[in-house]
Amino acid sequence: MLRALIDALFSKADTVQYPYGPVSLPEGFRGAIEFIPERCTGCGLCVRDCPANGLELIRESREDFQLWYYPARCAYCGQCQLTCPRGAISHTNDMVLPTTDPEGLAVLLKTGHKNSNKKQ
Amino acid sequence: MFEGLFYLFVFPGLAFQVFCGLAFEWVDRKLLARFQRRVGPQWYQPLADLIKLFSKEDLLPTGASGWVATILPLISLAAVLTAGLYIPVAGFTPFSFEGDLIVIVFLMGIPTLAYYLAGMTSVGIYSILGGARSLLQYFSYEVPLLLAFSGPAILSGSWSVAEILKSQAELGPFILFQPVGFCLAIAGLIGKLKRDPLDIPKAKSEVVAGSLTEFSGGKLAFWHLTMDIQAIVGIFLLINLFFGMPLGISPWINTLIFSGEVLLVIFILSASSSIFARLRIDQLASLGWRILVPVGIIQLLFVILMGV
Amino acid sequence: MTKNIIPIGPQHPLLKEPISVNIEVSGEDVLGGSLRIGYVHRGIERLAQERTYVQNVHLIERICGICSHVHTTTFCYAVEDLLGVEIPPRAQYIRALMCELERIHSHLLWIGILAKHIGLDMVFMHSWHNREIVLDIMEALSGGRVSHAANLIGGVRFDMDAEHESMVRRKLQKLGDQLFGVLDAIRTDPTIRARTIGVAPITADQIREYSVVGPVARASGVAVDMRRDSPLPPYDKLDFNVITYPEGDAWARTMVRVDETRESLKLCESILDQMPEGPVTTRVRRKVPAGETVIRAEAPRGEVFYYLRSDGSEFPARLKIRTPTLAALSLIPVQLSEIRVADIPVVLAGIDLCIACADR
Amino acid sequence: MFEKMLNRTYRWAQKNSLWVLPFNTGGCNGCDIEILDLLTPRYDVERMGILAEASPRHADVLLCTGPVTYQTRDAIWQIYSQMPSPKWVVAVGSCGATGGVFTGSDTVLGGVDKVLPVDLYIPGCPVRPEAIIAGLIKLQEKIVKGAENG
Repeated sequence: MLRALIDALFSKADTVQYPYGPVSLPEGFRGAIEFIPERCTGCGLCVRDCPANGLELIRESREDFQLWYYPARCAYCGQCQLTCPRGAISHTNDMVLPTTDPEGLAVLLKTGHKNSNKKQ
Repeated sequence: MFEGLFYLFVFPGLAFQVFCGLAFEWVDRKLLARFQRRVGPQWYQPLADLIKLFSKEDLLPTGASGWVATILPLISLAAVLTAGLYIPVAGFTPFSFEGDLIVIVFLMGIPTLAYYLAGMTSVGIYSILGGARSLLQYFSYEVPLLLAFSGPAILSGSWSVAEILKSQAELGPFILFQPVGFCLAIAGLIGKLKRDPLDIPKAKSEVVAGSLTEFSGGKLAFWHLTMDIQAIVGIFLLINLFFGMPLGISPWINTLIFSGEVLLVIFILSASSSIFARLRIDQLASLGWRILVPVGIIQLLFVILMGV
Repeated sequence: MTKNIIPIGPQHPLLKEPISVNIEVSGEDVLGGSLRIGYVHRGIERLAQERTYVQNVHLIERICGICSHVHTTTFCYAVEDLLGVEIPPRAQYIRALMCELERIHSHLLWIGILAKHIGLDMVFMHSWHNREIVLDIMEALSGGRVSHAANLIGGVRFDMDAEHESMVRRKLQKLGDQLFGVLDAIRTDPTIRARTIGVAPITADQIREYSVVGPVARASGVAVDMRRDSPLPPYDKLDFNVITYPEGDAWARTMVRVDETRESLKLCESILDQMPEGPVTTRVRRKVPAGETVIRAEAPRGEVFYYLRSDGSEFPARLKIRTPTLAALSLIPVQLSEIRVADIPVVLAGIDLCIACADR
Repeated sequence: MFEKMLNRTYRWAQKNSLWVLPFNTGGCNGCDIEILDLLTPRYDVERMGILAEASPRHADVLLCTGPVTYQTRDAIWQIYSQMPSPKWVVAVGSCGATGGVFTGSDTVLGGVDKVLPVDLYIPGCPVRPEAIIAGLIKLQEKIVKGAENG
């Protein structure tokens, strides 16, 4: 035990720089999602496979839909990325930042009829 | 008159001791962190903790006695501050008289008693258990500690800390004559300060925070301050009794030696709290009475024979 | 002397998860105790019936944050059994590799917790510091530190390339170097020995009576290990020792975990050596044919048991999970007698509480 | 003037000395071990003055992990009421924020905000230690801002 103590005393601390330095997240980490609206067809497969209701599809008709994403419900499991046949949705290695309002994090990923990607 | 107030409130009294207590806490925590390969707290951490505790709401559980809970930390703080007044700092002592070592030992026992009472006045089971444990522990470490303290006193033929310090300047540090006594004193001090591995009365995984479980706000802050100052007073006493220093050269050199010795003792305390697991209370009692006390008596006999 | 009740939990520094143990004490002597669980009951078995098999993989992963991988592995093997598919051998080996990494991480976590409970913070820190290396490996492979989402029905999510493999080997080597010093120190440290030897012994008969599994059983000399007794695919081709200690006390429970950590490190190396080439997934249907199956696997804490019944739809008809901690929990009231108050942490830590597993 | 300075000192001290009390309200352990991980060498939050405290009466921040089950609902409220003010509640993880994966279960009430006033939500499943640190920094900023408002 004494040897471990002396070893530790004369070795550098293994503490990460963050928060006093830049944050370094590993490459494969599943963080916030990235969405490519052009690829999305609104098929809803991601919504069906999401285990945590993190995605919501509000569909009026085939062309007229809204795809919502709720980071505060998301389980960050990567199932949507795996399911999407057209690769529209994927995880980046950015950390989702803490918030004072979980519903305020909700992101409108795509509205079908306008074919635009408005983010709120 | 003015001088007396200065001694009381600035040096070596209140302000100096509070400063040293906080500095001790920081050095201790930083060392522990280094042993654990961590960075450790910032330099202002103990101060921030203290101020924050004062800013918090002061809650008392229903059934606990309010004024007793308030007065106990104050009494123990006053006791350790008074004890600190009689201990020479780097050879400087304004108040010294024959027999002050006994007064110091007596005053240093008051926080333990107050801790016990604090546990008993709270209604929580953890507090009661912690209080009872602190008293049990007191009986185990106090006798070896007293035996260890009487060694230097007998060797120098005086019960005054200043006299003991003076005779060490002539004879050489007493740790050379009584290394066993020094180890006993360290063990006793760890017990007195309720530090790991003898933090039985406030063991986190058993009794949450011991007697202090139900305390919050300012009262807790006073308790923390008491613990810190008690630690620094204990360390000062240990240094004066066992290390000593060449007196009368220059106050600056004395200060330097003194600080070095303080850091050494803090290092020993931190290291021993890192490498030992907490003992059970029955193990502590058998360690105290079966090993430490006989060893203390033998070393005392040795000292007496040496004196003859 | 008067009797007192120490209520431990639902919030107590001793417990990372809420359970409630009422311990009857007289002074420092423990007379007995009673246990209440169910705080973390999230109804996962019921919830699983309302979700598809694909969603269930991720739900099952969240039964427990420490042994998340072995739960999904067992579930996936159960579903694949019903589907009648066999996943490619490479996927089996990757699953086993993750299982072993998880065992190392869980045992290191446990050693740290025990050390923290007996007031040895330095060992806690060093053990958890080494555990970070395992987490790094698992994150680099799968993308998650704790919930890896490595499994999917019909294979695994990720493949390892040569770069990954050399990275894993390098880090395991580093882990081994750092770890052996700490583990040896734990074995020889006098204060740990003083606190654990002879504390709360469990006899082999009690183990059988209470159906306790895993390291707790092995520490009492009962050699049960699902990796050997009912092996899932890659384990029948792998060679490893089942560690047993005869004493049955807290010391033996510590040593079983210490030795198993080393054994798992070796096992990881041999898995990497034997790793076959090939694909890592097969295509499977979403609807599972009707039938029922039982799969058992060795989690870090012992045997996990999955019973799965399907009625031919996308949703399971019944999923029953038996976790190792639930059996070990029933031993707590038995152990809580003729010990000291200071031994309570050692007893509670000794069986490696995972309430999230037990309550589900 | 003096009061303002005292207030500012208090806020500074509160910011730099957050004692947290982690409590698992029914989660899966994942976030709990990540919180415990914060104390260990890799993330060492003692740099920021954050300590894990054992007693609710010493704590400033209640870190709730996991969805609130019906069983823990009373316990979490009891712990919160024992904490001396000023006190803050942080919901760690997606489960703590909204119920996450367990939404719809018969035994799960939902996010922590169903029971306690939550100051901060940290999404993630499980939350990375970096994200918890980011959350605690955000909480510190919130505390300092509180001084300016009054």
